[in-house]
Amino acid sequence: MKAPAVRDSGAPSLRRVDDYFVGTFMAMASPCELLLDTDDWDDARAALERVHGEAARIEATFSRYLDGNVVHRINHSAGRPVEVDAETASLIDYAATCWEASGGLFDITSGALRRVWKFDGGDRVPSHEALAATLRNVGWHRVTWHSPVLTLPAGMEIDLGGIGKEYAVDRAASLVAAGTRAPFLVNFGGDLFASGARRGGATWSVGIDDPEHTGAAALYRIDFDRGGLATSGDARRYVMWQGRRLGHILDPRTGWPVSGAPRSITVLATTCVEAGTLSTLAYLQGAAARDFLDGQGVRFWIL
Amino acid sequence: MRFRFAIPLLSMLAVVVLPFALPATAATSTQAPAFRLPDRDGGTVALDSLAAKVVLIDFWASWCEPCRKSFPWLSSLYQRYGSKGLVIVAINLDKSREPAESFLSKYPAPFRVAFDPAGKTAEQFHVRAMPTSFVLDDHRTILLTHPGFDPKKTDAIETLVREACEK
Amino acid sequence: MQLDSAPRPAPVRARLRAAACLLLASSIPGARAAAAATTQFDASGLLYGELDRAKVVEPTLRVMRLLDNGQSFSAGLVLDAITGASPSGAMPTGRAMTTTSASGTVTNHAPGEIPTSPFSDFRGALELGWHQPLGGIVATDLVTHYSREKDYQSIGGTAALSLDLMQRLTSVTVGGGYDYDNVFPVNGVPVGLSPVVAGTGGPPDEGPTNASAVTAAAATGGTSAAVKQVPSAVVGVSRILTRRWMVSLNASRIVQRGYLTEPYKIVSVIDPDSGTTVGSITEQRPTTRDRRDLLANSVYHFGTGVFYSSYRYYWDDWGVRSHTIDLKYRRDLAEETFFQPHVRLYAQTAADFFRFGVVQGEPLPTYASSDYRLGPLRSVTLGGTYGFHVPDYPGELTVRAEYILQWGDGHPSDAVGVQRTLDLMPPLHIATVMVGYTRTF
Amino acid sequence: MMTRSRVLWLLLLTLLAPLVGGCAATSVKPWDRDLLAQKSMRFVPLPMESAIDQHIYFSKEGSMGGQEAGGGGCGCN
Repeated sequence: MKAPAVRDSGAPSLRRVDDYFVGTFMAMASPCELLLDTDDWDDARAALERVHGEAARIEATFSRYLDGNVVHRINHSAGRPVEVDAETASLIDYAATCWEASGGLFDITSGALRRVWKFDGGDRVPSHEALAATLRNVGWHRVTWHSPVLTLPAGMEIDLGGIGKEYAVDRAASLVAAGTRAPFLVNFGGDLFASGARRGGATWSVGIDDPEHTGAAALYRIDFDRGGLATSGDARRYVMWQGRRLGHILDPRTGWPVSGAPRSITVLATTCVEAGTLSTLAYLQGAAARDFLDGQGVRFWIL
Repeated sequence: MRFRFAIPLLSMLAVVVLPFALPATAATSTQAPAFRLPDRDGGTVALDSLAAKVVLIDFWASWCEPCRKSFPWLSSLYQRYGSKGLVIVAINLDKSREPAESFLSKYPAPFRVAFDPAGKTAEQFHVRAMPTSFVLDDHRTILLTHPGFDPKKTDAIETLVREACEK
Repeated sequence: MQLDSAPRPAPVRARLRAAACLLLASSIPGARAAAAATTQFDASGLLYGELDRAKVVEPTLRVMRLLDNGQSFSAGLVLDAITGASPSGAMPTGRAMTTTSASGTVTNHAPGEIPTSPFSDFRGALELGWHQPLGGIVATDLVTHYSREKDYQSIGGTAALSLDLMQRLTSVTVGGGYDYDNVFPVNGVPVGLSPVVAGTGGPPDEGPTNASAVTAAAATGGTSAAVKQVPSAVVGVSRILTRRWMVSLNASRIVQRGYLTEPYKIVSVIDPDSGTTVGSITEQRPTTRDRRDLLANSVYHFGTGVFYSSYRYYWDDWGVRSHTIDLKYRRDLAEETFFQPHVRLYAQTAADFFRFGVVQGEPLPTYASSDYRLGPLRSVTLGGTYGFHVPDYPGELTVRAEYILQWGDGHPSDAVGVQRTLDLMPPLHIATVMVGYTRTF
Repeated sequence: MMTRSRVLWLLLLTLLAPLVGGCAATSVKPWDRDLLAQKSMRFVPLPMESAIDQHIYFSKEGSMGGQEAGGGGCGCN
């Protein structure tokens, strides 16, 4: 699992498609786009600048691949308390609530397990001893959190990747909404937020691509006008073990990828952050994912 | 030319003003009426099943202008005391669900939201202005009634909530 | 209390949505800061045209700043550019004729046409307003205005106190106003009922003047300006009757004192036998006018639209009585657009001293005016407003088009000679188009 | 003249009393004011239009008065 290539800092590009604008750029190692249903070029240019700026800011602030940001400071605090800013504190508060609500399944300290797993499609799995040693550095219950001061025991690390991208989508969406009345859709690598029905009243239509990457057209289309959409699954990062395909989402209590989990889960909720957490929690239920989502009163699609 | 016009005018005014100028009597501290109302997720919110040291009930509606100012404050109050025993129930009095949901998408509500389109609960609580919030202690007695939303009064409410949470 | 089945444990989603909301609300500065103060900007433009008479272009700008403690300040600017012809008061006669207006302008007219004299004027008016709520139920409104045109200046103000009662179901408003106006006619203040002789001069921009017009100022007795003072009072009660219906009753009284005559209007002198005009004299009106009106207003919400209806009864001590019925129905269409048709019916009786002319040789009355606006006037207005909003552009736009027809009883019983065959108050067709733009930010 | 306006004022008073006092004091609850809160539910919903109308009719007819006290301020009538 190598760090992403040199971050592509190319300027975002804006083009006209039918009767709306599409702005695209690279961020958070994913293709990002903004669809804005307006005829006003300046409006679209301004909105794209805001979305690109916010995506870059959040990536720089919370990506654990970059040195010098707050996550880096936390992960190299060697047990000393670290005071964090308000935005990081609210993200950690959110993660703590998710940990409690999921009975420990959703855990931002499970990042340490990445040291022993390589999800490159190969068949290597960690030895029992290596896994046991790593698990001693995993578990939110080991962390002391009295906002805004976080104390991480030495050897542990946090990864806000599970929330960061969806959070960036919602943040970018609110900045666009503040600047224009036009309906829009923000899409960061499959995590989306749509602000409302298009001008003619039509809904946004999103294709869920085939996790097998056979290049077939989108497996199915989701039509929705307002809300956050997020997908969890082993679409791109997985290992093949004893003929079974294991996704990159790990159960922090066992250290193993979740067993019996469906290929991919997509959830529609009020915000992208909520949709992302629900789809991750559903994935962590493994085979019980469908029952879990049935009880949440949200639209979802399971492959 | 004297204003002969003025005499009938003043008498008309008297007819209107006098009988109604007496201020309503302040409500004595009473027990809050129980309620069970539908919430946003198909479940229900019942006053007596709320495990909380202090409950803040806020009656609001999507068309009420001051409610737009009170929601951000209610969110920040909940953010500070939600984990210390404060439960906020925002009872919506819109006639239908749609305007309320579009309000909630613009003004986020991290606290509980319940719906009372017929206004039965508002009637039982003798709500006189929109919005009106009530602070209840753990025995559900009304400690404070705050008709309308006056930013100057929020500190008094916050201290009351903090004391109730620390009890 | 019978315990019903334990309610289903709140699904994880409810807690997640709340937590996600908290995360997004707390970190987005925009969502947290409630809008402290709002500013509303209003602009409108009026195009007003009378069939072959006056044309008016009136742009208006208004800015209102609302502070969060309920106080608001407003400033408004109205500009009027008026050109065209205004009826001088002279009577039509059977043959082509020339008339000289009190300001000395001579114009020629086809037979039977209402004689008018050309004029142009430019007026600017500035208005400042201040609204101050005192506690929950009382509020005060102060408005001052200054307006100036070529021959008229007005400065004044109004103050009103409003009181909300019975949980704001009833509100009472009491107000008063005072205006101090200066009138400085182009050629000085004409002496009332004095003969108007064709003049040579005439105000520079008064339009083409024919040869041999004698300035009428000579007959003015030398006063160049006059004063008009207007105290006024209003009291109103409004009441919310049901969830859909509110009504109000307002009574106002306006007392005008000072120079109330129209300096440029004249009264024709009629030959007792032929009925043709043989000359003209300046008009003369009383120096006080005590004007009162009662206005009943109702607003009813039908769910898909709102019905506005009002009736006004006006009366004054000049003998003018009028009824006004105004009906509007605002039909809400798709998203933030509406159409509002409008009908207005108006009828007034003539002032006691209104007359179509004075017969030569008869003793002059103390007051006389042929200004058709003091005559037996009827008018109907038909119009509609369309309100809409341009996508991607903030603010609301309204476009209104209206047609006003004015007519009157132009066949008085005491008409003389040829006048009996003419309609002394022929109909007047007026069209107005108004565009309005409102934006709050 | 005097008796006539006196009669008018008596009529006004009798008309007003039931309007204000008679109806049930709290027939419209605070939460029933959703329609009343709309911008269109005002006696003067489009102030710019009515200001212009007042000016037009003040200068084209013999009457005046209505919504606001005072007015006038132009040599047009």
